[in-house]
Amino acid sequence: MTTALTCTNIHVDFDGFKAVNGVDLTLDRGEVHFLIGPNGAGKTTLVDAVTGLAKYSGSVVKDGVELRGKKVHHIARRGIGRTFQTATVFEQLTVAQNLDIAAGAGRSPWSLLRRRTVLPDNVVAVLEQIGLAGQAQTPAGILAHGQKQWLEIGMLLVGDADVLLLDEPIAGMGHEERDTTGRLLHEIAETRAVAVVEHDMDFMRAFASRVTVLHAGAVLASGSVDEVSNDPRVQEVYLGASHEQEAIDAATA
Amino acid sequence: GEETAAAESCVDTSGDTVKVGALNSLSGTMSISETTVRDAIYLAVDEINAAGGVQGKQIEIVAEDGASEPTVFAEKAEKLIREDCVAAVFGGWTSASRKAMLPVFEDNDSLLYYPVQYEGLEASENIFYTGATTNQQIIPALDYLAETGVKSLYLVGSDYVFPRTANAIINAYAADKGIEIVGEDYAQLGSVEFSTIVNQVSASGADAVFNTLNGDSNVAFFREYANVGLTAEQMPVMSVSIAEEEVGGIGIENIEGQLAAWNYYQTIESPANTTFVDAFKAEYGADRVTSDPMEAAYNSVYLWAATAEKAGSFDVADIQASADGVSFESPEGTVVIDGENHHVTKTARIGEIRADGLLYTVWESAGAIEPDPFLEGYEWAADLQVSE
Amino acid sequence: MLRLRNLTCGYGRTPVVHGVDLEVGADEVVAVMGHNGAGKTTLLRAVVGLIPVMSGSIELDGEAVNRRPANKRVKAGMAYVPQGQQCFAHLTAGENLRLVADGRKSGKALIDAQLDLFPALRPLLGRQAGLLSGGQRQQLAIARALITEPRLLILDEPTEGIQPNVVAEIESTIVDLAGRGGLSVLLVEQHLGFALQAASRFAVLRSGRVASTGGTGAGAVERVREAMAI
Amino acid sequence: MSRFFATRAGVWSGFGAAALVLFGAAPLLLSGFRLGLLAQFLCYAIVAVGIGLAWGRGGMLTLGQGVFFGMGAYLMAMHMKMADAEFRNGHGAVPDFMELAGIRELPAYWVPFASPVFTIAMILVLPTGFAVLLGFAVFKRRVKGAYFAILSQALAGAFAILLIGQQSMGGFNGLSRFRYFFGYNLDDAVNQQMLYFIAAGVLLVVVAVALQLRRSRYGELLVAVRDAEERVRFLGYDAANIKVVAYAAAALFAAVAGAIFVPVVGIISPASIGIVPSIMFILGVAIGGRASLVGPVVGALAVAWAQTALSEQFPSAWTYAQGLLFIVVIALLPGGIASVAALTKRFQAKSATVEAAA
Amino acid sequence: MDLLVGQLFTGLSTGSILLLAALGLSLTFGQMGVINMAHGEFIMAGCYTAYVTQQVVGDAGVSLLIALPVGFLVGGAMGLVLEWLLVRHLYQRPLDTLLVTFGVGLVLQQVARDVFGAPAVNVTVPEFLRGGVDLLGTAVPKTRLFILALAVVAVTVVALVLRFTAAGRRIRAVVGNRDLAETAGISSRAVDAGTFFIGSGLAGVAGVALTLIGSTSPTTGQSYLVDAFLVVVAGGMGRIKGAVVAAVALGTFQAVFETYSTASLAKVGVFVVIVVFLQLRPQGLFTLRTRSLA
Ligand SMILES: Nc1ncnc2c1ncn2[C@@H]1O[C@H](COP(=O)(O)OP(=O)(O)OP(=O)(O)O)[C@@H](O)[C@H]1O
Ligand SMILES: Nc1ncnc2c1ncn2[C@@H]1O[C@H](COP(=O)(O)OP(=O)(O)OP(=O)(O)O)[C@@H](O)[C@H]1O
Ligand SMILES: NC(N)=O
Ligand SMILES: [Mg+2]
Ligand SMILES: [Mg+2]
Repeated sequence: MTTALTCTNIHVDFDGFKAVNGVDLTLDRGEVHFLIGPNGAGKTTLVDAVTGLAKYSGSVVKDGVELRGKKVHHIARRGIGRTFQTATVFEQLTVAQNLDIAAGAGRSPWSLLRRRTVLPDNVVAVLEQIGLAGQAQTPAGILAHGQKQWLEIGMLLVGDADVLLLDEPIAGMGHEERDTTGRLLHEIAETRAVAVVEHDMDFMRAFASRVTVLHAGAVLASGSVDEVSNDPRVQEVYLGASHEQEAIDAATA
Repeated sequence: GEETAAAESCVDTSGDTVKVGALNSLSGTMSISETTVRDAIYLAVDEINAAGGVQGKQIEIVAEDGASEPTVFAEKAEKLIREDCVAAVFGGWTSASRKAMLPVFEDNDSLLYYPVQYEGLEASENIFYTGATTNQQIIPALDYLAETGVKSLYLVGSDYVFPRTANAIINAYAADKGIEIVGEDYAQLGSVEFSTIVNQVSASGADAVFNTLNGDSNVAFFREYANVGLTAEQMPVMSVSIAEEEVGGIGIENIEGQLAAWNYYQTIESPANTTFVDAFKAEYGADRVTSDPMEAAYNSVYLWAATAEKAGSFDVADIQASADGVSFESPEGTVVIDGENHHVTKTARIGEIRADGLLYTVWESAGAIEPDPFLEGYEWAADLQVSE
Repeated sequence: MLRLRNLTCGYGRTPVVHGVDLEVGADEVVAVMGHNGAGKTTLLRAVVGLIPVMSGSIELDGEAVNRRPANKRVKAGMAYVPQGQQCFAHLTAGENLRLVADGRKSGKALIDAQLDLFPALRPLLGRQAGLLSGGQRQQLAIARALITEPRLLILDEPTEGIQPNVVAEIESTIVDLAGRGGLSVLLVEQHLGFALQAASRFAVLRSGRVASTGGTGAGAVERVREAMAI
Repeated sequence: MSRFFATRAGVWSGFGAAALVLFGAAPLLLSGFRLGLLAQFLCYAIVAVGIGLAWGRGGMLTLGQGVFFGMGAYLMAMHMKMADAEFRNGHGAVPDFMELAGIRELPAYWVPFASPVFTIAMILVLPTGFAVLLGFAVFKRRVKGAYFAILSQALAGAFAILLIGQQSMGGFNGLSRFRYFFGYNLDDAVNQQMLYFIAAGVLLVVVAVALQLRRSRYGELLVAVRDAEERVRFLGYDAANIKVVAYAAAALFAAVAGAIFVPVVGIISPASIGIVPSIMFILGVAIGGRASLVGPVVGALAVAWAQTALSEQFPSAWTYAQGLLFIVVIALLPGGIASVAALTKRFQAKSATVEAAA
Repeated sequence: MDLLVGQLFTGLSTGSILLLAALGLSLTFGQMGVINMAHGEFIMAGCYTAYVTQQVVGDAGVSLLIALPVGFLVGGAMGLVLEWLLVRHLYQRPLDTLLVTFGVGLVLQQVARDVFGAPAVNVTVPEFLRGGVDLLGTAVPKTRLFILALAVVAVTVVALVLRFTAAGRRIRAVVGNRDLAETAGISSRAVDAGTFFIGSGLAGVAGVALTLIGSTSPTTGQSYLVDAFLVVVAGGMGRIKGAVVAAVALGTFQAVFETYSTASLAKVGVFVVIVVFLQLRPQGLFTLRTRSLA
C-alpha cells in the first residue's frame, strides 16, 4: 500500500460558516476508504475542496505535488477523479463516446481533430468492467440511474484517475447493483485509492477497508468498520439507536 | 465602364411606356423620411402622365425597397438597372445609400436622381443632385447667423458624414469670420440621451447652436433643451435636418421660435407651390405636409422629363449631354441644372418654426444660388477642397 | 384512495410504464420496488401529474384526475417528495417551508411540527437551500411535503442520502402518521428493510410492468427478491 | 437517406452534387446579376456554417458574428481602397473617402494594407485572434448561455458604433467604390464570375472543415461541453479551450465571408454588421437547422433569397414575413428544415399510437 | 464644477431611465430566464399608450396620470398574450426565446408603423413637469426628477414584493424549479403568466415615462433594450439590488465618460467596462450560488 493522497489541516469557510474545520486525511492505494458522517458534516465539501471546487486552507498533496490553488481541470489531470451526488454524464453522447472523451484529456490537439476510428483498448476494457459493453452505442441519457453511475465511474477509470472520490455512488441502486458496485470498487482499488462517501451502512460494512467519520467539519473517528461502529460518539451522532435494527435487516437480507 | 461590355444598356423604349425606378426605404429606420419622398415622386409621375407623359410615353414606376441599408440600395439599384431596365432611378436619402449606389450607376452607366440636401464634395456623371449642396444651405445659414450678431457657436450633430462635413465647413467658415466654436458634439444616430450634451451646451454660453442632428434624436434634444430652460431668445438653434414632417413629433412647445435652413417650405407663397401643395394634399390627405426633400424629389422627376424632352431620347449619354441649362418652375422657384456638376441652382431660405408647426421664411438669398459642391468659390474653404 | 388502471406513461412518445394497475387504500402504505430504470419514478411523476398519461387512468377517491395539473392534485391532498433531494435552491430553507405553509390557517404550527421532527433543520432556516448538504435538502423536502397535511403522501426514495439515525426517524414517522389514520403512502424504496418495515403491501416493477404484488408479511423478502432477480 | 450521407461515399457524392450545382448549373442558368446575388448569399451561407458550429454544436448563441464578418470585410476593403488610390494617384496616395473627410495624410495603420499578402494574412489572423482573446476572457470566466448571447450582441453594437466614429475607416458610410480586386477589374463580367466561383469554392471548403470538426473527437467533446460543461472540467479538459476553438472557427468563417462579400457587393458599412444584421445571420441558421451541417447553408440561402424575392413584390410585408419566420420556425420547428423529415416520421408514429389507443 | 454636479445628476438620471427599462427585464429575464427581445416594443407600446391617452384626454397632466396605470395594463396584456402564445412553450429553451421574441419585436414595430405611421408623434409634457429646478447651481429638468422618483418607487415595490410576500416566494419558487413548485401546490402556469404580466407591465410604465424625454416612434424602445439587458447581466440575474447598482453605475460612467470623450465612445466604453467587470464577477454583481452542477 502506498499513500496516494494526503490532506492536512483542511479548512473550508463559507462566509464565516466552517463547513470543514481542520480535517486530516490520507488515502492509500489498495483500499476502499469510506467517508461517513451526519448530513452536513462536510463530506461533500471536503471532496469539493480536494477537486478544486471549493476554496480552502491547508494542504492537499498527491504523489508529492501540492494541489492547492490548481484549477479544476489541472487537478483532474493529476489523476484525481470524482463523481457527483447526482450522476452527470453527457446525455446526448453514446456510452462509448462518453468513455472515449473521458479517456482523452491528455490527447494532442491533432488527434482531437481527427475522427475516432476504433475504440481505444482501455475504453473497451472498461466497458466490460462496468458491465455496459452491451450498451456501448446507447445514448447515455437513456441509461438507468444506476448505469449512469457506473458509466461515471468508468469515465474516471479510462481517464487514468488513480484517486477516485465517489459521492454516494450507490444512491438509488438495488441490492444486486449495490453488490456489483461494491465488487467493482474493490477491483478498481487494487491499484488505486478509492474514497466513498455513503450513508448506506450495509454497504459500508460489506465493502469498507477503512472508515473515517466526519462530524461538524472535523474527523470524529477513524479506523476499521468495527472500530467506528462501536464508537459511542459515532453511534450518538450518526448511527443512532436503530443501527441495531439495521444490522438485523442486513442479517435477514 | 469604358473597357468592358458589362454596361450594355437594356433600356427598351420602343413601346408606349418608359420605365423608371423608385428606390426608397420602405422598411427600417429611414422609412420615416423616405416614404414621404416616395409620395412626391409618384405625384410628379402621375402629373406628367396625366399631361401626356414624356415624349408621348407614359412613365411606369418600378418600385423597390432600400430597407435603410446601403447594401440593399446597391443590390436593388443593380436589379432596377439590369433586370428591370429602367431609364433612370429616383431615390436614396442618406449619403451612405448614395455612396453605395454610386459605383453601381457608374459601372452600369445609368442615372440616379438624388433628392436630399447633402455634404457636397461629390459630382458624378451618373447622378443628378436635386437637393442642396453645402453652399446652398449651410453657408447661407452661417451668413444669416453672422449677420444677426452671433459670435460663438456650439455644434451638435449625429455621428455620420453629413454632420461631420457640415461641421468641418462651419469650422473653416468660423475661423475666417472670427466666430468662436465653443463645442462640437456628436451623438449616435438614433440616440435619445441628450442630457450631457445639453448640459454642456448650456454651460458653454454660446450665442447659438448649429444643429445637424437627424431623426428621432431631435425630439430628445429639443425636449432636454427646453427643460433645462434654454429658449430661442437666449440661444437660438439653427437646424438643417428638421423639416415640416419632424416638427410634429418634437412637439411645437419645445421648438417654437427655433430656426431652420432649407430651400423650400410649405408656406412659400408662389403659384407653383400652391399648385404643388394642393395637389399633394388632394392626393395624400389634408393633414399631410410638404417638405424640402419631397419638393426636391418632385422636381427631380420633372427635371428628368424635361431633359429627356430636350434630348429627344432616354439614352443616358443624350441626357447627360442635354442636361445643362434645363430648368423647371418649381415650388421653391426656378431651378436650373448645372451641366458641369449635375447639381441645380437653389434659393436658400432661413425659416422660423411657428406655433402652427410650419416653417416661415424669415430670410432668403437674393435669387437662386449656383451650386458649388467643391466650394471652389470660397477661399476660406481651400483646406476642405478635394481633387475629384 | 388512489387507483391506477392500466396506466401507461413515459417521456415524449416513448412509453416507459406499461399498463400498470395499482391501488393504495385508505391509511395504507404501499411500497413500489424495482431495479434502476424500472420506471418507478416515471410512475410517480405520472401520478402527481408532472408527465401526461398516455392511456389508462389515475383515480383519486374514485375521481379521475388524469387531466388535472399537478398543483390541483396537490391541493386535492397529494404530496410528493421527488427523488434527488430537490428543493428551491434560491430560496432559504425557511422560505421553502413557508412557501407551502402560505395560505394555510395554522401554517406556523405546521412548520414548527416539522422542525420538531427534523431538528437539524432549525439552525439552517436562514441558509439558502441550494447550499445545504444533500441530506439536509432531503429532510427539507420531506418536511415541505408534510406541511401540506396530505392524505396521500408520495415518496420517491426518501431515505436516499440520509444519515442512518434520521432514516430511522423518518421510518417511524411514516409508520406513525399512517397508523394515526388519515394518511396513505405510496413509497418507492430500494432499501428493502425499510420498505417492508414501513409498508403493508408491495409491488415490484420490472421494465415498466408490475411483476409481482403482495403483502409484506412473512416471505415477502424472498418474493420481492425473486420478482426482481429475473 | 441520412444514413447514406454519413458514409464516406455519401460524403463525397454530397460534395460532388453540390459542386455540380454551384460550378455547373448556377453559372449556366443565372444572369450575371443573379449570379452576383448568389455570390452574396453564399457569403451569408459561409457565416452560417460557423454559427451552426458554435451555436448548434457548441451551444454558444453568438449574436455578434457581424463583428467578425465586418472585420474581414473592412480589412479587405482597406486593401482595395489602397489599391484604388495607388492606381489613381500613385503609391502612398490617400483614398478618396479620406480626402472627403479632410484626412490628408494616410494613417500609419493603413500603410501595410497596400500589400495583398499582408491583407490576406490579417483577414485570417486578426478576427480569429480577436475571437480567441475574447473567447478566453469570456469562457475562462464561465460566462455562458444568455449572458454570452447578450454580451456578444452588445459587442456587435459597440463595434458598429466604434466604426461609425472612425472617419479614417469611412465612418457611417463605410467603404465603397472599389475598382480592383487584386489587380482584376471588378467592372469585368468575367471577373465578377470569378468572384462567384471563389465564394462557391470557399463555401465548400468551409463545409468540409466543419464536417471534419463535427466528426472528430473534438466534435464529440464540443457536444459534451454544450451539455455538461462542468463535468468536462472534472475529466481534465479545459472547457474554455474547447469552446474557444469553435468560436474562433466561426469567427474565421465569418471573416472570410466578409472578405469575399466586399468585392462581390461593392460596399461594407456599419449598417451591415451591427446588432440587427448579426441577428439576421442567425435566422438562416435557425431555419435550416442549427445542429445540422448543411441546414445552416440551406437556411441562409433560403432566407437571403426570400428576402430579395419577397421585398421585390411586397416591400413592407417583408418585415412581417421575417418576424413570423423567426417566431414560427424557432417556436414550432426548433430543429429547422433539417428536422422536418424526422418530425414527419414521429407524427406518423404518433397518429399510429393514437389510433392504437383509440 | 456646475458641469460636474450636472453630470453626476445626469448619471443618476440616465441610470434611473435604464433601471426603469431594465426592471421588467429583471423579472422576465432575471427571474424567469426569458430573453424577451420584444421588451423594447412593450416600452414602445407604453409610449403610444401615453400618446393615445393624450389624444383622448387632452390635458397633459391628467393624461400622464391615467397613462401610467393604463400603460402598465397595456404592456402587461401584451406580455400575457406573448407568454400564453409562445413563451410558455419555450421555458426549457431560453436562448430560443431570444430569437422568437426578436421576431415578435419586428412584427410589433411594423404594426406600430402601420397604425401610427413611421414619423415620431408628440406627447406633450404636462405644464408642471416643464422646465427645471435649480440643484446646486444647475438646472435639473423636472421630467428627469419625475422619472427618477418613478424608478425609485417601482424598484422598491418590486423588491419588497419579491422579498417579503407569498406571491414573491411563489415567483422565486417557480423560477427555481417549475416541477417542484407544481408539486408544492403552486400553479406554475398562473405564476409564470403573472410574473410575465408584471414584467411586461413595467415595460409599459417605462414607456409612458420615457415619452417625457424621448421620442415616440416605432423604433423607440429598441434604443433602450441592449443597455437594459446589460444592466441585468452586470447586476446579476434576478437581483434587483444588482440591477439598481449596475444601472446607476453604468449611467454615471456613461455621463462622465461622455463629458471627456464622445457619446459614441462612451457606449463602447460601457461595453469594455462590462467585459472587464465580468472578469472579476462573472455572474454579475450580486449572485446567488448553488452547489448544483447544471
Ligand atoms: N457554499 C456554501 N455556502 C454556505 N454553506 C455551505 C455551502 N456549501 C455547503 N455548506 C454547508 O456546509 C455544510 C457541509 O455540507 P456538505 O455538503 O459537505 O455535507 P455532507 O457531509 O456532504 O452532507 P450529506 O451527507 O448530507 O451530503 C452543510 O451544513 C452545508 O449547508
Ligand atoms: N426525462 C426522461 N426522458 C426520457 N427517458 C427517461 C427520462 N427519465 C427517465 N427516462 C427513462 O425511463 C426509464 C425509467 O426511469 P425511471 O427514472 O422511472 O426509473 P426508476 O425505476 O425510478 O429508477 P431509479 O431506481 O434509478 O430511480 C429509464 O430507462 C430512463 O432512462
Ligand atoms: N445627405 C444626408 N442628409 O445624409
Ligand atoms: Mg454530501
Ligand atoms: Mg427513480
